[in-house]
Amino acid sequence: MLVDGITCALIGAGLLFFWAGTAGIIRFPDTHSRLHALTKADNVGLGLLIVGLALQAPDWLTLGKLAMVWALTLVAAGTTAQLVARAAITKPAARRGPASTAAIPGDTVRSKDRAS
Amino acid sequence: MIASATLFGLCGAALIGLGLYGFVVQAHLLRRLIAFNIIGSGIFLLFGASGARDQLASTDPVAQALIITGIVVALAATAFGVGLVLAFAKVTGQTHLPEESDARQRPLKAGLPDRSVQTIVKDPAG
Amino acid sequence: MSALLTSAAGVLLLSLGGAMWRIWRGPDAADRMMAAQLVGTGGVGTVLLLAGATDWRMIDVALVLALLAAFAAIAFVKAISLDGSGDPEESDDVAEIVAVKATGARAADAG
Amino acid sequence: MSGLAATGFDLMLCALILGAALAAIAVRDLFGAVVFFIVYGVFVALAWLRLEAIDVALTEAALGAGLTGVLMIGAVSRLERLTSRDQDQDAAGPQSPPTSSAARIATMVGAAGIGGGLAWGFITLPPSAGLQLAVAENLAASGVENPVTAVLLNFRGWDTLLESIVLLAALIALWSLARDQDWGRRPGLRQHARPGGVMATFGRLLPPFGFLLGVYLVWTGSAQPGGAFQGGTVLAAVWLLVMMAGLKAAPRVSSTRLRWALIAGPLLFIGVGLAGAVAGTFLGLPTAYAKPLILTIEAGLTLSIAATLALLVLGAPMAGDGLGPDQPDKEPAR
Repeated sequence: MLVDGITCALIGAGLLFFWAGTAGIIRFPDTHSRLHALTKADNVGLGLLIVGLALQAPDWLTLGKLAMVWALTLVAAGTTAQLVARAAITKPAARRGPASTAAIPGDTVRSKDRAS
Repeated sequence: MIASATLFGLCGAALIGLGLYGFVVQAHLLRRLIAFNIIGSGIFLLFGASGARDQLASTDPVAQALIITGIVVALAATAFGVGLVLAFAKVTGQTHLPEESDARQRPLKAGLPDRSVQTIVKDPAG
Repeated sequence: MSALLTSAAGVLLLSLGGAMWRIWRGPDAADRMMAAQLVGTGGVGTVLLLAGATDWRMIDVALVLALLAAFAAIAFVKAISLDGSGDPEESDDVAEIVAVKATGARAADAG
Repeated sequence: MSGLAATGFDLMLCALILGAALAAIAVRDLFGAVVFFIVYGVFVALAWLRLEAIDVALTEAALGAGLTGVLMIGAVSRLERLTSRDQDQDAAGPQSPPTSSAARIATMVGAAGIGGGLAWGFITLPPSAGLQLAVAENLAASGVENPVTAVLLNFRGWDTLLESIVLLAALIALWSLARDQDWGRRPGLRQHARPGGVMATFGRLLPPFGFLLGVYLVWTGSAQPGGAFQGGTVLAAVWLLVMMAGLKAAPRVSSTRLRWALIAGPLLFIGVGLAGAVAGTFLGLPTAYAKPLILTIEAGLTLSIAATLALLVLGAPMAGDGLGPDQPDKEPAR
């Protein structure tokens, strides 16, 4: 009974972080602060959810899988945040989507020169 | 309470209609592929829900097996479709079929038709 | 417990509607991608809650989703790299761009 | 109480699925449409879970979250580079449909009619026990405990054999789009990343876990949800990640090892089927050896499905960055 209560509290807290992340991604003014909101939901929200569910896990295999889900999400969130943030800074073209990278005629040729 | 199978079956039927509309109305070839995929997954959902409606436990295993192969084949078809769209764009510089063009769609590049004709003559595989 | 977990899954699912709004609005491709990322993580959470509510075997789906969570984002940063197959960390002038951003680009950004 | 929560969840999920599909069709931005389509895949995977079709949910999650996203985003990027961007045409998107508003309304009515007809047919479908009982009765003779795997590899082995050949045919069709002078090159763009950077590190960190998960899904597939398709899709995604992170180049399409990997599954399947033909029926698996035979076929199929799907996502073989017919033929040294 006590365990169930703790589970409920942890899951409730996790949901709160998810809703905070959603609020942030709606309300925050620019790309990088929205990224901030996203990673909170990713890391903490899902983490609390997983700790809460781990208390209900029927066996060790399930527990291990829960831990692996969290580990994978942390790695993925960190990688994504880093890459997307940098891409959004270095490429002003990111403002309008992948579409606009080749917006300038001849841009592709230049990009080849730079890459080599 | 409404059974999940009923709800998702109706959802699948709606997806088929929605995808069909998008497939006809959209001119951009990539968006047509997306619409085509929505039709496909609507069919899978309708089929799976039909197989789940009168079941004791989970969805009918035969339906599940058919849907799994279907999903994988749909991805293969989509990948081939993407290849075709890219090859078409490489030859013509267009993302729409020529007969879909109207007054609102100007030719993309001046002088491009010449190049595309040459390309076609030179190498039909593009 | 099962009903509570299902309700929690519903509450989580509802929050993903907000992310959908951000995908619709954009304005940048990066914003859309991040919102999709949030839906991915929310999807993992929803699968876990459903697994706890009905059948723990469903947890494998969460594993698959979590494993592939970053794939779309990696494809995205490649797509907006210079030649469409690179890495945003490859360009050497990043430090310079960041410095410019930090000092004078706020005004330009707002405009 | 539980029923109420479940129905509420289902209703919300249906709304999100339909919303994502509608947005993927209606959003102005092409990249936005692709993102909505990726999100749609996540929601559909959840719907399969609610239908307790875990095997399907696994496949949908792996394809929707992994391969489809990579395929479609790559397609947008390459398409934009191939077509001129001077015009606002693509920025305005497909929103300039070639049809008049009258034609659109007619299409809408027609599509609604078809959707409505299907819905009506679904509701009035006479109740039927389906094939679940038939599968359950014969499950003991199939050699595996997961009914879906039993159907895929034993009861309906024909379907799966032909399906693996269809995948191969799709790959051959895709490769046939290459120009003659590109034949034998590597498929897709030349991928590269900063050595030791975040992307390359991720590309080293994730594959061991992905490989473990893929093999686990195949192995566990005989008793629990999972199998060659689910595991193969995960392995395909892992291989793609290694290539995208610039750690390993895609194999040349003329590579003999690659060719063997592609046909290993169908070949093993046909071989086992022929052995069965000698003993009695083509593809008939004797109960005593059914499990080892199924696992053998699945191992081969997993390899072939993983290789085929990854190559399908990469695209046709091409030179350089594949920008157009004017590219020099030599491969850039990277």
